[in-house]
Amino acid sequence: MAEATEVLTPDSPEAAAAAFGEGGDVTIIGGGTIMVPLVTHGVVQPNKALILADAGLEGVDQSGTTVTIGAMTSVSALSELDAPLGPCAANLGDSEVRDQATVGGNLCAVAPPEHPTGDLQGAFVALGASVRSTGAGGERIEPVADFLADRDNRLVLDVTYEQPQAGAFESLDRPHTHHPTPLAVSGARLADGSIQLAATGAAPTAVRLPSAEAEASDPDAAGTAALGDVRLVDDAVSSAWYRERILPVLVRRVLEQLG
Amino acid sequence: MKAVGARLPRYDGVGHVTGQTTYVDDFRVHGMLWAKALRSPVHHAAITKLDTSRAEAVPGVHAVVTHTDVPQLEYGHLSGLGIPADEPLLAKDEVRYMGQPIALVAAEDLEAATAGVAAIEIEYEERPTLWDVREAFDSDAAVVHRWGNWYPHFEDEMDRRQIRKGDIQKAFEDADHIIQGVYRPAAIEHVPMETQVSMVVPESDGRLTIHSCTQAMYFSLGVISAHLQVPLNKLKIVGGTVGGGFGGKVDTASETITALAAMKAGRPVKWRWTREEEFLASSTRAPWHMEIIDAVTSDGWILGRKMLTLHDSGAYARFSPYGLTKHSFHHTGAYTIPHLHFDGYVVFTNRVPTTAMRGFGVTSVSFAVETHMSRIVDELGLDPYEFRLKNANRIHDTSPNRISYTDPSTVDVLQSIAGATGHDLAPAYAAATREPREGEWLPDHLVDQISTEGH
Amino acid sequence: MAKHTGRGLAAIEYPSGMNQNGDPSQAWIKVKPDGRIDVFSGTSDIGNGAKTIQSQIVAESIGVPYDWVTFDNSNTDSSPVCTGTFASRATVIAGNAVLKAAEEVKTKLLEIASAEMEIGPQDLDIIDGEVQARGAPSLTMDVADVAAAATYGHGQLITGTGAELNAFAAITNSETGEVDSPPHAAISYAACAAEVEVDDETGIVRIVRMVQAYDVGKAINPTLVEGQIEGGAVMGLGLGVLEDSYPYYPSPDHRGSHFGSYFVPGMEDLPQIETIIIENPSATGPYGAKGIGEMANNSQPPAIAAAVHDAVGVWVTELPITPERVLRALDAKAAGGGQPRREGKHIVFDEELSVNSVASGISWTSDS
Amino acid sequence: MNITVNGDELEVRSPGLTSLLRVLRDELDVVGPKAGCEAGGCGACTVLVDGAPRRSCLTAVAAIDGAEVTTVEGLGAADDLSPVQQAFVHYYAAQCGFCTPGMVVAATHYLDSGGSDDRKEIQEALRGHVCRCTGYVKIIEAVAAARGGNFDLTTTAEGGYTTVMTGDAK
Repeated sequence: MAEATEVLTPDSPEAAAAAFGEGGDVTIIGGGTIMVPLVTHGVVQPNKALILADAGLEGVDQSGTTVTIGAMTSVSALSELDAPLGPCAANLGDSEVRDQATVGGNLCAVAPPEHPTGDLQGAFVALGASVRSTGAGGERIEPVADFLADRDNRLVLDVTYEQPQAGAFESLDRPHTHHPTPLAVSGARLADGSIQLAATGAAPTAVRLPSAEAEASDPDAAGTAALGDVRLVDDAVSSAWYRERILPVLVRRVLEQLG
Repeated sequence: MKAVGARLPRYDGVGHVTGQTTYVDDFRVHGMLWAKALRSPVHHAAITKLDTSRAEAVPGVHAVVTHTDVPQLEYGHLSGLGIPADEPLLAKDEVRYMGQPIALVAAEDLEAATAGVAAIEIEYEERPTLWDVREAFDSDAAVVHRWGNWYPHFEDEMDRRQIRKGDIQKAFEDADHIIQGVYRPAAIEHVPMETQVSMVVPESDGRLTIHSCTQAMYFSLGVISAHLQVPLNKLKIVGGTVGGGFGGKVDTASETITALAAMKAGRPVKWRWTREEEFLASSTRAPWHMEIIDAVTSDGWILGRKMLTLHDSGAYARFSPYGLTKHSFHHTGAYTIPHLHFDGYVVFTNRVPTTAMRGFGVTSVSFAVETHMSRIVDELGLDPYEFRLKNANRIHDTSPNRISYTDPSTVDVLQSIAGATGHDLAPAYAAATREPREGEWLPDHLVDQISTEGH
Repeated sequence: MAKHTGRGLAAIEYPSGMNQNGDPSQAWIKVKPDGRIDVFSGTSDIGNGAKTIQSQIVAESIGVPYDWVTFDNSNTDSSPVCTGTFASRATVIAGNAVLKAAEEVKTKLLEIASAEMEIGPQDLDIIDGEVQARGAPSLTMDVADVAAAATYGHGQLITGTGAELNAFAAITNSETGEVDSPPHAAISYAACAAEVEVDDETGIVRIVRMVQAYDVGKAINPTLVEGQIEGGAVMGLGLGVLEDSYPYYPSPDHRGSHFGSYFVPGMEDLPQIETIIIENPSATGPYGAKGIGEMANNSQPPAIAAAVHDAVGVWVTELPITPERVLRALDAKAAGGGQPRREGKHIVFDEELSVNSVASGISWTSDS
Repeated sequence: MNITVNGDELEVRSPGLTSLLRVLRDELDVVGPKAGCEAGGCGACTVLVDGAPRRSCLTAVAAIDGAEVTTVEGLGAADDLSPVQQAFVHYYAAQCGFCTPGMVVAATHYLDSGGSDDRKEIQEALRGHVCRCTGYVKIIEAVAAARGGNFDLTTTAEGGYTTVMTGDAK
C-alpha cells in the first residue's frame, strides 16, 4: 500500500464536503466493504482517501412522511424499515457486512464483471428517492436513477424519499454464504397512488421497469412486459436465460403484494 | 479408561478455539520477503518473449524466478511410479491454461512484488483451445498436449483404462431391458479456508526449511527434492497443521517455486495465494463425462454394464491417470455385476489441471451409478431398496478386478436407512445379510462370481 | 407454482488407502523417564483429526491415559515417512503404523516391568498407566516407575517403530484390468436417503433432510466420525445443487473468483442430518477401522438427483442440479419431451448429452 | 494512530488504508484472525471493534483510530477458556480450525447480545462465516449450548442425531 496515500478523516459533513472538493482524485471509504479489499489487493491505489467514519453523515430521519437517510447509515439500520427498502436491506450480505456497509457505498457500487451489486439501488429507484450529493459544481439533488447514470466524482450526502402507501421486495434467493443478489425486484405504491417498479441484477445498475408499471393491473402481463426494460447478461451467479425466466415471477409476486 | 471408541476431544482443539494453532501463514521470521506470481492471462499460447530484466530492477525486488532457475523443470505427480512427467514447474515455451505460473517475484513487500510482476516483459502467440472432452477425439479438434488429446497410459500400448469381465454382448442378449444414460458431475473447488501458502527459509547450514500446508509432507519432500536435484537431507518440511485440504494440497503447488525464490534471494520468502488465485488458478475436482449402458432383467438383476468415461484432466496429467484407474476399479459401485466392459480416457483440455479431491475417482462414478440405479428402479417399477439389496456386494462376491470381498456392508447400510426412514422392506429383503450368496440370492448369472481368494 | 417434496436413495462403497496400495506410513515412539509417550508421525492433520486418532490408538495400545501422549507431526526431520493425508489412509494405514510402534513400546515396557516385578511378561498387562499382573491386580507397578527404571536402572531407551506398507497391487492384464492382489487396504460402505423440496417456478432445490449410514469398521472416536459424516454431507450437498467451477461448462467463461460468486454451502443450506454409524470391523484396519473421510461426500448427489425426480418427475444428470437445469428439464417435460427413447428393449436417456450426438471421433452404444 | 488490542494499547504505523487484518497480523503479530479471503466473504478474520463484530479485512485501520479491538486471543486463554471456546471444544465444532477464530468471535457476540439457542436464529446470525470441514452441524450445537459454560473438556458430546450400531448389534 502506498505510503504516499493521503488519508483524510473529516469530522463533520461540511468538512467532508470541503475535503472532497471537486472529487477527481479522491477515493471515498464509507464502510469499507467495497473499497478496502480493492486497496488491499492493489486494484485501487489511491492518492488521496477520504474516510467518512466520523463525518456525521449517518442517521435515518423520519419526519412526517419524508424519510432521509444519511450516506454513512449502515445497511443494517435500514432493515426494520417498510418494504421495499427494509427487506431489501435485510437481504444483503450477512449481519456483519450489513453493519459495516453503508447506503452511500451501495449507491456508488459498480458491478464487478462476475455478478450484480448495489442491492439497495433498486429499492431506492422504486421509491422514487432522490440523492443529495456534492462535488464539482456544488451540491446536487436528483432522482436516484439520474444519479446512477452520472455518479463519478460525487460524494453522496443523503437519500430522501416519501413514504409509499405500500411496498414490496422479492429476490431470487440462492442460499449460499455471501449473498450477491442475482436478481431482485422492488415495488412501491407511491403517495400519489402510482406504482413504480425497479430491478437489481437485470442491467449494470438498477433499472426502472416502466413497461411493467404500465401493465401493473395485470401482474402476469407486467412480468412479461418487464423483459422489455432490461438488459440481461450471463454472469457467474446466473445466466441471462434464467434471469429471463425469473424476472416475470418476481415482478408478479411484487405486484401481488402491492395489491 | 479406554481410548479407542471414546469421544475424546481433539488433540489440538484448545489451540483452535484460542487462535493459538500455528498455520503456515502465522509463522514469523526476520527479513522475510513476499512473493507474487506472473500467471498466464490466456488459455493456450506460445510464449514468444520472456524478459525479466526490468522486473529485477524494480525497487524492493530481490529475486525473479523463471523456468531457467529450475534444475529439473518437469517432475510428475506420478513420476514415483515411473510415469513420465508432462508439467513444467514454471512455464517455458508455452502456456496451456489461464493462471499457469510463469514467474515468481520476491520483494520487500507485496506492492513491490506486484510491481515486479507488472514489469516482466512477456509476449504470447495464442493457440486454439479445446474445452469439450467429447470433441477431443474428433479429427478437427485442436491438439492441446504433446502426448495428444488423451493420456497414452504408457503400458501395453493402451491409450485408455479398460476393464473386461464376462461377455457383455451375452448380457445384452439375455437382458429384458438395456438402459442407457449420461452423467456429468461438475468441477468444483476444494475451497480450503487456508489458501495455498508456503514460506521457505534458507538456513546457515545450506538447508532449506520449508513451511508447507501440504497434506502429504513426504510426498511433497520427494517432489521438491526432485525439482531442486538435492538429497532429502537438504530439505526440512515444517507442516502437519493444515487449514483444510480436501485433496487440493497434495499437489505441492507453491513450495518448490518459493524455495527457488528463497535460494535466489538468500532470504526467507513467503508466497500466499489470494482467494482469487485459489478459485481461478488452483486445481479443481475434475469434471467427468460418463455413459452407462446396463443390461437388466425385469425382476431387477443387473447382468452387465458397458461404460465409457472421459475424465477431464485439464492441461496436464497430475494425478488424473491414477484417479481414472481407481474409478475403473469401482465402476460397479456397491454391487456385483458379472459382465463388464469399461473404457476410460484421461482427456486433456485447456482447463486448470484437475487433481485429487475427496472421493477421488469415485465421487463421479457413485453419482453415475446410483443415479442410473434410480432410473432403472423408476423404469422397471422396482423398490429402490430391494433392487439395490438384490445386487448388493456380498461376502465372497468378486470385484471388477476379480478380487473377493471380505467385509462388504451394502446390505447393512441399506437396511439401516430403510429402518431409519420408515421404509418397509419385504420380509426376504429385511432378512437379507451380507453373508455369502445362496438360494434365491445366487442366481445362475452370479454363480461364477463367487470366490474366496483375495480379501 | 408449487413446492414439491421428494425422496431419493443412494448406496456407495469406497476404499481405504491408495488405489493399488504401495503407500507407506511409518511412525516411531519414545518413552520419557516418567512414562509419558512421544509419538512421531509424518501424517498431516488437515482437520480430519489425525493427531487425535493416532494418539488414541497409541494410548489404547500401550494402555496409558490419552493425555500421556504427545503427538509430533511437525516436520520431516523428526518424523518418518508418511505418504500423506489423502485416500482415506490416515486412520487405516498411518494408524496401523503407530499401532505397530506402540505395540513394540508396550512389549519393551513389559520386559522392564517383568525384570522389576519378577513376573513373566506374558503375565503382565498395562491398564490405565499401570502395569498389572494378570489375575493378581494388587501386584502393580506404575508405568512411570517402569520408564524410570528403564532410563536410570537398565540404561535403556524405550522406543518403538512401526511401518505399514501394503504391497503394490499390479494390473496383470491391462486388457481386463485384473490385479494380482487386493488393490486397497479396506472398503467402507455407506447409504444416504435425501429429502428435497423443489420449487417448480424458480427451480430451486432445497435439501430438507439427509439420513446417512456408514460402516466405519470401528469408530476410533465416534465424535470425529460424526464430524466427517456431517462435513461430507454438506460438501455433497454443494456438489449436488450449488457448486460449479465452470458454470457454463465446458466453456471457461464466467468462473467465480470469490465467495460471492462461487456457491460454497453456507450455514443456512444445512438440512436436518441424521447419522447411523455401523461397526462391521475390517480385517486390516487398526481395531477394525475403515477410512470414511473421502466417501463422505459421495452418496448425496445421486440421492438428491433421485429425490428431485421423485419430486417433480425430471432427471437432471448434470451436476450441480441448478435451478436453471431444473426449469429446463421441466420445460422439456411440459413440451412432451425429456423422455428416453424407447425402442424394443432399449431405453435410452440423455441422447443430447452423449458422445454419439456431440462428437464424431468416438461413440458409445450397446453394439460391440 | 492507536488501537487497543485485547487490552493492550498499541501504536499503529501502517498506512491508514491498511486493513485492520493486515495491521493485526503483519504489524502487531496478532495472528488469531485469519486471512481467508481478504474480501469479506468468509468471516475468518472477524474481530470485535468496540464490541461489535467486524470483518477486519474490510476495515481500514484509520477508520477505527482509538478503538478497542478484541480478537479470539482476547476471549480466553488455554487455561481459562470462555464459555463459547469451551463449547467449541466439547461439541467438536472445530476441525481444521482455520474458520474458528472468526466463528468463535461472532458466536460470542451473538450470545452476549442476547442471541437465543434457536437453530434458525444462529444460522441467520452466523451465516456469513464459511466452514468447509464441519458441515456446520456441531458449530450450531456448540453455539446453542454455549451460554452456561462449564463443559467437561475431557470428553465430547454425542451428536444430536446419531445412532451407533456395532457389528454385534447388527
